[in-house]
Amino acid sequence: MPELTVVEAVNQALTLEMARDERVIVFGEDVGLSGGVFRATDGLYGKHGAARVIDTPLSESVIAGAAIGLALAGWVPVAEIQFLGFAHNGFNQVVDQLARVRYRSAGRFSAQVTIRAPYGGGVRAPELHSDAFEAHFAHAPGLKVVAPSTPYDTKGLLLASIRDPDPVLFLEPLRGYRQVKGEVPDGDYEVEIGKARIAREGTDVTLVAWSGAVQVALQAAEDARGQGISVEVIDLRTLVPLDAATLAASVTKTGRAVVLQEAPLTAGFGAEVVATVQEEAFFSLQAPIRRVASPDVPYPVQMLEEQYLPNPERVLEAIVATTRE
Amino acid sequence: MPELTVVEAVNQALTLEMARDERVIVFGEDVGLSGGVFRATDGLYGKHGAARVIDTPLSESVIAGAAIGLALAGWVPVAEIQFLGFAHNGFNQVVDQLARVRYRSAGRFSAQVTIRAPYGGGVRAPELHSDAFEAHFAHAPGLKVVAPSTPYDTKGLLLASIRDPDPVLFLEPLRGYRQVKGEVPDGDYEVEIGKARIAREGTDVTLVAWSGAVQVALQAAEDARGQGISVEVIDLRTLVPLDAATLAASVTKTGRAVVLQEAPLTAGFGAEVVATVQEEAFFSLQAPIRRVASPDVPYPVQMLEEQYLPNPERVLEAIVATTRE
Amino acid sequence: MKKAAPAAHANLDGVASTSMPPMVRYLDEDGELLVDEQPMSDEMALEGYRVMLRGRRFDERSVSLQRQGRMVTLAPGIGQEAATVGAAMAVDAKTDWFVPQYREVAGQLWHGYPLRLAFLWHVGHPIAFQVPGELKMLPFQAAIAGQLPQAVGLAWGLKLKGDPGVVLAIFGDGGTSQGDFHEAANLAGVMKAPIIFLCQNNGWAISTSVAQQTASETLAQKAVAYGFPGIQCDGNDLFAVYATVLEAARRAREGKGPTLVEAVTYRLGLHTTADDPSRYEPREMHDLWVNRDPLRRMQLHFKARGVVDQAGLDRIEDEVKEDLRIAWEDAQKEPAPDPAYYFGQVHADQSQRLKRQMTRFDKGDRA
Amino acid sequence: MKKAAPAAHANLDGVASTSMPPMVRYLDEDGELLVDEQPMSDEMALEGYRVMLRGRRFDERSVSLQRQGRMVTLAPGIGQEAATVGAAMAVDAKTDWFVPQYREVAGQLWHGYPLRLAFLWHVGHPIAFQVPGELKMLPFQAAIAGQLPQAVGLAWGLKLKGDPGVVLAIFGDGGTSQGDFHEAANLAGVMKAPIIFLCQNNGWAISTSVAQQTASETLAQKAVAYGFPGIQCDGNDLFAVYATVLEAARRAREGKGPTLVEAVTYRLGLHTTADDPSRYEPREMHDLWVNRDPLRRMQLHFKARGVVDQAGLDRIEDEVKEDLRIAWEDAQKEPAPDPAYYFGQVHADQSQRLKRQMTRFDKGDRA
Ligand SMILES: Cc1ncc(C[n+]2csc(CCOP(=O)(O)OP(=O)(O)O)c2C)c(N)n1
Ligand SMILES: Cc1ncc(C[n+]2csc(CCOP(=O)(O)OP(=O)(O)O)c2C)c(N)n1
Ligand SMILES: [Mg+2]
Ligand SMILES: [Mg+2]
Repeated sequence: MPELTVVEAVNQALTLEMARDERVIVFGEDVGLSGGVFRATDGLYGKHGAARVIDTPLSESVIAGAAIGLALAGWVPVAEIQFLGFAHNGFNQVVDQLARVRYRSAGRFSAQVTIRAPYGGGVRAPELHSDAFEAHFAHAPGLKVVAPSTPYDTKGLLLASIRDPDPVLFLEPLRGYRQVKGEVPDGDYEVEIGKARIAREGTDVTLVAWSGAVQVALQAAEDARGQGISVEVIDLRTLVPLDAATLAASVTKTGRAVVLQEAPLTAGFGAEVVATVQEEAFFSLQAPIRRVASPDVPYPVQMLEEQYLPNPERVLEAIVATTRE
Repeated sequence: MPELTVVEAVNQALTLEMARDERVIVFGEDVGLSGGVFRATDGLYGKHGAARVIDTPLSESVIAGAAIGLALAGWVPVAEIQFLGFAHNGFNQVVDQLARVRYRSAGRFSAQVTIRAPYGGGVRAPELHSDAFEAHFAHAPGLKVVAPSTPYDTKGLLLASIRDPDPVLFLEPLRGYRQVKGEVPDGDYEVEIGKARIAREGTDVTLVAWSGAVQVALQAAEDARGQGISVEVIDLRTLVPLDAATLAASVTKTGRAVVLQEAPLTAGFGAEVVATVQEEAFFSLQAPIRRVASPDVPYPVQMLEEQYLPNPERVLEAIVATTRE
Repeated sequence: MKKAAPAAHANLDGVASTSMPPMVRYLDEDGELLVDEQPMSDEMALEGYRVMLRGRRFDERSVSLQRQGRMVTLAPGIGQEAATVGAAMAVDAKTDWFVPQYREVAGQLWHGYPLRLAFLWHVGHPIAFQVPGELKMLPFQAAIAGQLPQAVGLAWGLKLKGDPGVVLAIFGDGGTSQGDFHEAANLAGVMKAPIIFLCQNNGWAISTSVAQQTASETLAQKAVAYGFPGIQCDGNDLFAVYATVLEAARRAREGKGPTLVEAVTYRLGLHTTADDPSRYEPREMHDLWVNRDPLRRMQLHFKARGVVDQAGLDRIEDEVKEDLRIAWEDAQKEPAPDPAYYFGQVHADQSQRLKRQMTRFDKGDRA
Repeated sequence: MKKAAPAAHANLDGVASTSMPPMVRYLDEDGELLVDEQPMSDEMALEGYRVMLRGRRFDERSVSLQRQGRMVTLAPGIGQEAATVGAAMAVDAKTDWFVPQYREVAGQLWHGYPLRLAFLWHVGHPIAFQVPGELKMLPFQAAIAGQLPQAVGLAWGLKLKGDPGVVLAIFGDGGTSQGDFHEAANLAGVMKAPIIFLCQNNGWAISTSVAQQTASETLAQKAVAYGFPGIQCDGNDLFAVYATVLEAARRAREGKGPTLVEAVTYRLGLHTTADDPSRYEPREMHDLWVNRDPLRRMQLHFKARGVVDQAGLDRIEDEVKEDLRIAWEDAQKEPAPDPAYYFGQVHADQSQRLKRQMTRFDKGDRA
């Protein structure tokens, strides 16, 4: 099987689906002729032209909002928000409008819409281009939030997201875009939305992560092995709906858990993971679930990025500490 | 002491502070001549005129953003967002701009800004006028989030918020606006930001709530007493920064906790409370911390409101269940 | 930037903001035709009048029911019936979409929205949002201007599909201050989307006057920013609104893109039943507009033209009363909504997590 | 809506969008004066030229350092120096505020931002955002148009205070599509805020052309929507930008409110060092604008007018090179940022919760 990067996997999924389903329409800032600032949409404009691959004005709110209308007209919109941070500029359209189309109309209308956005830090990009803002969108009933970490899952989950009859926010790990490589089948396949993945099996501690942080988690797990600690790494892949069963099964086995969240600590998505795990597996827990996160500080400029983001050392500290409790 | 409603307490705090500090300027939609749709700013326009009490255009983003500039010019802005749901229309200005003024400029600038917004359901208002969206703003480093439930705390915390050198999102319980009455001193006093309040002492279960849900919690606690369960009710009053110490002390005593959140369950602020409590008091916990929340469903129309919102019965169920574990 | 272009010194005080066409009018305030030809037949005008009246009486009835505590807070469209019905008459319900804010019930009735559901909306029943059957209409929108990006996407999508439909999107004067209005209008201009932006300038955004809302002389001129035409029409003149929107719809169908139509009207009623205009509305302003009542204007027009006499008008009144009685009766027969059903309309498929939360609402009748 | 007003039939195809004043120009592409008088002294023009050159060489140097991996991704302002410096020259750094986006370094240098900090910005040092001393300038803004609501609030606040200052807020053509531009401009119009909206129309928003960005013929005409003047000036003509912004600043100071100035220029360099214009930029378009280079234009003007000869220009080159050398040297002497300090700048007072998180960063040197 060919080795692809995450962004190549995104491109392959889009290429495949646009050819397979003529209703699919791709739009956003700079997705056309230039193929997107990260080349995620490279080649689509050449294949399908300006009717189905559209450069929009610099307007996140109407990018998200127009997607609803395009879906009502029978299209299957795949909109790109150039960086997740700028989805804040259309937060009302995503959370209050897109997520509620089916519910508001009591089922008369629906919005088969995918909004793609790269996100997360560690690539020396400025604030708002780097912030891990997933938690804001995870608290929006009606919206599914998918956040894969590998090229394989990225392609399979993006295909599943585009085909999902309801809106999906598809978060792509900026850090993994070019750094993370993996085997990806050429053909058509889906990865089920709502199912986490055991990224590494282990018996002593469950380590939960998603998107760009999964690589950090795997490194920490490897380092822990050196200290005789067997860590099971769970890659959530989907944040909403959350796969509580897989989390519960793992923690029931290990009795200990660490949640790795790239975003600042307070009210991040890691809190939901902790709350769910202790609801599902409390009596198996032998120690408090620890969170490793960025401090409650906005995203810093490049020279401070490394100190800011959770790294394998900090995760390892937490793993070791939890085994001592 | 005179008995006031919550909205009267808001009005008294604004009236007092505008008289005390000429730098205070109040603006937003319909806050002027009409005194606000809930009369929170009633009388201010008459006292201070159009220079310091300003009706703005219907533009939440620039209401929040302009507050930053007004602060830079030396004013102390108190902006009203008519309903918190519409702060989503200026989410980028609140979370990405207002919250980051000090940090972005490495301390050169700061924004002594208060954004007031009524929020929460149960008053037969439409969606977006009723949604409890606090979690979105609690995950925004640089922004303090205050959410009192009583008239006394409302006045004291609003005064403290206006005087805080950094931005504060001040959430007012729509449900309590006219329903909740309480004694409020006429004079000037502050309630410290970041300190929770024991709303009712108890020994068996800790019940955590904030804003409009505190009344529901108190009712449930009273009902539990009938079943011989002594419930300690904690009114958070401030969400960010969270008063972990008070939570830990209570749970260390009771060994059991229920978190009541009006918002839909997933990734709501209750998850942060759960995560923090189990971090701080895990070894005192005798049962999983339970969350009582609305379902992961958008806010419904009026005929479905009562079934949607957590009520004392549901809270009582959780209290009883946790004591059985 | 041709090399030949003359140099100019900067002097901005003289810069004329814009040259707008005059406001479109057909009837004066006493219903006299200001032009030789009216833009629709007398029969059609009468039908329009009937629906305007239905909207008016519906709002009045709703307000009184709300006062009795039998309805939720609601926003009557009293005084604006010509604006919304005239616009609705100018599009084709078979092909065209009606995208409302929340103060357009009269126009929605013309487009096909049932009076029964309108009543159910005001009692807070979710079925009012489940736009029935094939009706091309979006649900009411609580967020000001929140419907506009969707409306533009819909129009753009219809055009891409080669569908003949156009979109009539309605919003208020206050809506023009929202970023969503701007982003939607700008995209519509770029995509030459077949959409009519109908701004109901009713003088107020709750207590905020249009002068406090924007410094532009007219709302119509805001179209200049987006490269498509904007025009004012007398929003209390059924013929003027109809003719203007008809022209805008023609342009949209011919691929000429969007039009911004500012219907200059006035909110004769309350902002909502929770509002007290006496706190901010100058009495004389109100009185001035009472004389411009769009219903009165049509009545005078009909009588002068001999289309229908007082007896005929009274008959229409009675028929409308009867329509309302039946609709309200039917509305009250509507069973209370089943939370298990409505809360189940979040996704096509319910997640395990949501299913579990639902058990509490499930009466078991659909396990 | 006077009763006398004539009725008009709706015909929109004829509706002229607007009547804009001609673009302000002083110099043709070869530096020849198109008017008798230049708007500033030769000395001042030379000083402006020097800062434009400093900006140009700074960008070139930064790009090459970035290519060597010594700088972060950055957005050069090459080709736009007349627009930003001309505007900066027209305001008073002692009283007026400069609110940048991120492509205005040349203008910021004129306003007083140190070259050393500009270099530190490009190495990702937080001190570049800590606008020094009393300098009236906001930090760089990563969010397009995110600075505009703040700039309007600042201008409004200065006016309320009776402060003589005006605000110069700069943004790009793409910025005009943001809801924040709209809401900010509209509020500025209502408050008659003393602000100059300087839109650098450099032809592109990354790969998106202005024609794809909006259907309006000019960006200046967008001011019509807000009830204040909008005007185009030749953005590669230092005199034209200076004169236009000077006039806008006069209006602002006289309480006449905002002005939208569209400086028509071109991005001769890359969007950012991560960009590859060859994917979307027509070669001939680029070449056309190379001949309109604002530096070349000033050089030809100075020579023709005998203000300075080639030797003089070479001397300025050398002096600018030396400025850059020193600034870059100083920049490299800047100690690495202390996370404990910078992460501590979130609130005036740190909460217990944050203090605990901070211990990890605290070197103990400030316990
Ligand atoms: C985005 C948003 N902000 C605020 C509100 C609260 N609100 C409801 S109606 C209204 C005024 C709307 O005025 P206008 O657009 O002129 O419409 P009208 O009510 O006059 O028909 C406001 C501010 C809202 N619903 N949506
Ligand atoms: C709100 C927002 N959306 C998207 C981006 C990503 N982005 C960075 S620069 C840019 C283009 C800006 O174009 P323009 O406003 O013309 O300024 P220029 O870069 O040409 O100076 C975009 C889309 C952003 N920074 N902010
Ligand atoms: Mg209005
Ligand atoms: Mg540009």
